Amino acid sequence: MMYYFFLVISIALVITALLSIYFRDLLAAIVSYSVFSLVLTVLYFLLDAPDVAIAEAGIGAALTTCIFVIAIRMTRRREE
Amino acid sequence: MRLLSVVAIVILFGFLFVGILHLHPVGEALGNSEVLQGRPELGIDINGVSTMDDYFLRNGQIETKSNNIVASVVFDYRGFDTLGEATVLFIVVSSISMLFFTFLKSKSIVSAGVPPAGQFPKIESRVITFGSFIMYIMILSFGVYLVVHGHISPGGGFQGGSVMASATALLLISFLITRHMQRTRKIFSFFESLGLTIFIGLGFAGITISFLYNFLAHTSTGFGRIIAFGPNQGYLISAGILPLLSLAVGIEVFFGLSLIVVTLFHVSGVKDTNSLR
Amino acid sequence: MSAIVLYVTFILLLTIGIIALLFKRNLIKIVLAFNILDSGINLFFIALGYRENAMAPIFTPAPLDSVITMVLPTPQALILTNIVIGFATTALMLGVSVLTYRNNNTLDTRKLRGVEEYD
Amino acid sequence: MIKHVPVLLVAIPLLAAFMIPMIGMVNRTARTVVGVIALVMILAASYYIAGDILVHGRILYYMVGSSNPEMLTEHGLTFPIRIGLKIDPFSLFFIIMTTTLVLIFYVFSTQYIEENERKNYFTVLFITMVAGMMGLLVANDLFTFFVFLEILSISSAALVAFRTERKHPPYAGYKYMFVSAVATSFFLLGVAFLYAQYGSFNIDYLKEAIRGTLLDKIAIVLLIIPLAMKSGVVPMHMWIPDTYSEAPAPISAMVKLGSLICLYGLFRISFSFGMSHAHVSYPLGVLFIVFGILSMFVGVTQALVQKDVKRLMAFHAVSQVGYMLLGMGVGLTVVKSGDASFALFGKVAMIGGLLHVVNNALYKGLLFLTSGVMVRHFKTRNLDAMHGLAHYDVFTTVVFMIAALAISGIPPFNGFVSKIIIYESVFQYNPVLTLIAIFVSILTLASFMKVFYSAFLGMPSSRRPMEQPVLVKCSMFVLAVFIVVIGIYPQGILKAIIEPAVNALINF
Repeated sequence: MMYYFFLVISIALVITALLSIYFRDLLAAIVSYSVFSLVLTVLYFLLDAPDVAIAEAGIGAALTTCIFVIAIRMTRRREE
Repeated sequence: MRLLSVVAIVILFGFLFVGILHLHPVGEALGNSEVLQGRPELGIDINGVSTMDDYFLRNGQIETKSNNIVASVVFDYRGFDTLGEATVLFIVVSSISMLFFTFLKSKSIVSAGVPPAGQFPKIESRVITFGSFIMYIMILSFGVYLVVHGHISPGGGFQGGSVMASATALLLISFLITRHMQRTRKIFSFFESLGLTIFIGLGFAGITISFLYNFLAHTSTGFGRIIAFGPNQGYLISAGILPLLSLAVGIEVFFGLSLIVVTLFHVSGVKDTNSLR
Repeated sequence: MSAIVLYVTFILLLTIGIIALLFKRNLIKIVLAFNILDSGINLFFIALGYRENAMAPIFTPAPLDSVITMVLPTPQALILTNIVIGFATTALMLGVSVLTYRNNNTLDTRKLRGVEEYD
Repeated sequence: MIKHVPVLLVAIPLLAAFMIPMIGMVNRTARTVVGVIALVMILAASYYIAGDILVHGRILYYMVGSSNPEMLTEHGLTFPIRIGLKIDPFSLFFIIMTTTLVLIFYVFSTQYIEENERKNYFTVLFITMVAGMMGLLVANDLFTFFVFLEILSISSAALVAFRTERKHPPYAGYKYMFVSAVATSFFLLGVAFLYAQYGSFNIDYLKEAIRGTLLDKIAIVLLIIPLAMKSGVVPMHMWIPDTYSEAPAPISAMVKLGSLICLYGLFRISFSFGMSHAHVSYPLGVLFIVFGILSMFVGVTQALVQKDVKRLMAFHAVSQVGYMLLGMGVGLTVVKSGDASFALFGKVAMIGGLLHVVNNALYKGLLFLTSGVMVRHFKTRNLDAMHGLAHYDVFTTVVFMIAALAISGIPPFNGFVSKIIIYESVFQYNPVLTLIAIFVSILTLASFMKVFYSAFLGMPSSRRPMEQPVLVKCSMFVLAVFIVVIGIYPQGILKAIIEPAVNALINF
């Protein structure tokens, strides 16, 4: 049972990671990274690591996205 | 050069692939991990304990009087790493302040994101402001809960601090603190140093025995209250210096992370007077 | 047992991260790739300490059986540390890349390379 | 109190760093003085324990947070459960070197870096960098090692980008941080592989437990390559020229010191985990020798063609690391061979390699400091635009000559001693390696002749001479004195510190 959960989540992780590398629009890439982080949070929760899941949700999904968006605002949005 | 990198990647990939084939299968970690309950005497029991983690699971609750073994590893057994990690955050806050020094001293504001001092921002909407304020209070209280109950339930200084700091980002969206940026930074910076000083002060408090020694856990009242072994509800006042360390780290992480976000946001709205261009 | 899919995911994330680190030209994209690599390593650590049919290493919600099994606590503690360190690294790298953009008006490593000036 | 010294070496700089922002708001002189006090305290502490460790052969263990911190294991267990710190003669050698040099560089920077509000942050990061170095040197636990490696790299990266108003420093800082971040990530991966098998992070415990399997070898490679990357060994040296040339002069010297400390980690880990099995130690030694030869050769040939004085010195830093790796590598190849070759020349090679570490730290630090003075005087880093400094500034000329002759291995100075030890011992292992080393040394001399000729000789420029501040002069003078003293009387340091250090490395 758990195995299928892991499989589905792993596929989602790899897809979101690939998307965040693939997008040339940096904002889209970062939104994709945010989704990646959220999926990772779910995986941590399933792996019985609630402490890590909370930290990943707070830092990975929220704050990292936030500072990336600020950095893009100060530079340029598209990758040349 | 490109060929070289491809070769390096392939070699690394092969290395790791061989590595995981030789590792233990997922789900069968080292040690026997079984926590026996109903032991009559509350002493350290090392029967059948073969690894560090077994020891933590078997005796962590008795030794540190905390129900959350992760918290007792973070703050007690490996407290020195936690000090180093809090230092990393402190270093980054100092670095960001140093790197954007000329921006932070600048008075001229160019972006629409940050309104000039004393004026209301153009895109301020009462719904956004009010809604995010309500959300801010809720997230903040959740974060405080996580910090305070770190030794009983999932949570602790880092987790609570990062949840609270994500609330700060909400305030930035609603322009609630952008008008008082300089003052905000000063206050945040003060509290960040305070949290770190409390942490290292607690470390030095036990120096007669050893640095970061959990001296409160070895009394039998107050923070050293004896808790039952095995599943129990736990007490808020227990676990020795763990809740205090957790609080200190919570303060440090909350204000440190917020300071990074606030500084970067502030910098993104001002024009640098010392710019090359 | 068949949960080796977690190790495979770790390798895939690591490879994606390294390939992007080496072949992407945008400074901010490189930071993003580093984050993915770091997440892969975090996942690996947590997977190392995982046990099937065990519970989180917290006694408060534990069942009142005579014997309970728990996942390993140390990897979780270490990963907590590593997540914060990763965020710190990210913040610093973004800070210097913003300054690089301010000084050179580009984020492209090809254009940044080979500038030789003696100031 | 002596038993708490390992943790105090880290905790005192950290406490000072946490207090400096608050003190700096009130009084700037007080902030500088607090930094000096912290550095002097760790210097005193390191000399305080030196006698006990070197003379009586005592090894200091410290388990942080334990009720009996000197006991390795608690409650009758066979493995340690807390974070272990340890000072043995090998780490003491590096600790004494670091605490001494760091104080000198700090004194230099107090008057070299212009005084403004930004210097508060500079001081904070300088002190945390010292804390990171001390943490690396005392750590006996792989994860603690990782955390302090991060502290060292993050604070160095920020300081490399210190002059943000110029064009290149932010990008140099980015490069350094990129390399450090990748290196530390892979280091953590290596730690994960070891933890998965043995369930511990303690280096001493892992040394006993390690079996030399395939997985162990992968883990050792994953631990060693990142540290080699951080110490600037040749295939991974791309960050060196930018970092060293864009950083302010005292920070270049500090980053150089940090890379030497990563070299310490490299030696500590390879000798701990590789020594147990001959089929691990021999390939590691060969790897070191290959890295060493490559570093020497590539570094010096790149340095010859540079016109930027700081880039030139950066490439020489790469080339000098090669000598240390060569000496230690020859020792590591023969240490488990079972015949008399180790007693014959292997140990001597290791002594030469370690002596070269301290010599290199001294003259390389001095060269970076003098290059800072030169760049400040001429307002350029281009060698073609510099001339005639000898007419104005006799002091700088003399200390530069001392350092340049020392790095080229000319007799009365310290570089000669360590190089001759390495040449003689390596010659018995393989004469070709010695020939390459001597050739590299000649090229080094040629390259420094070029610098001396173009910057110090020639017509004096029309600029008015700039008098150096007194503390700048003092710190350079002390370094020069160390170079001359070690060059004239090397037996003292060899007998007192380096031989116990090598013995500790082999036997511990």
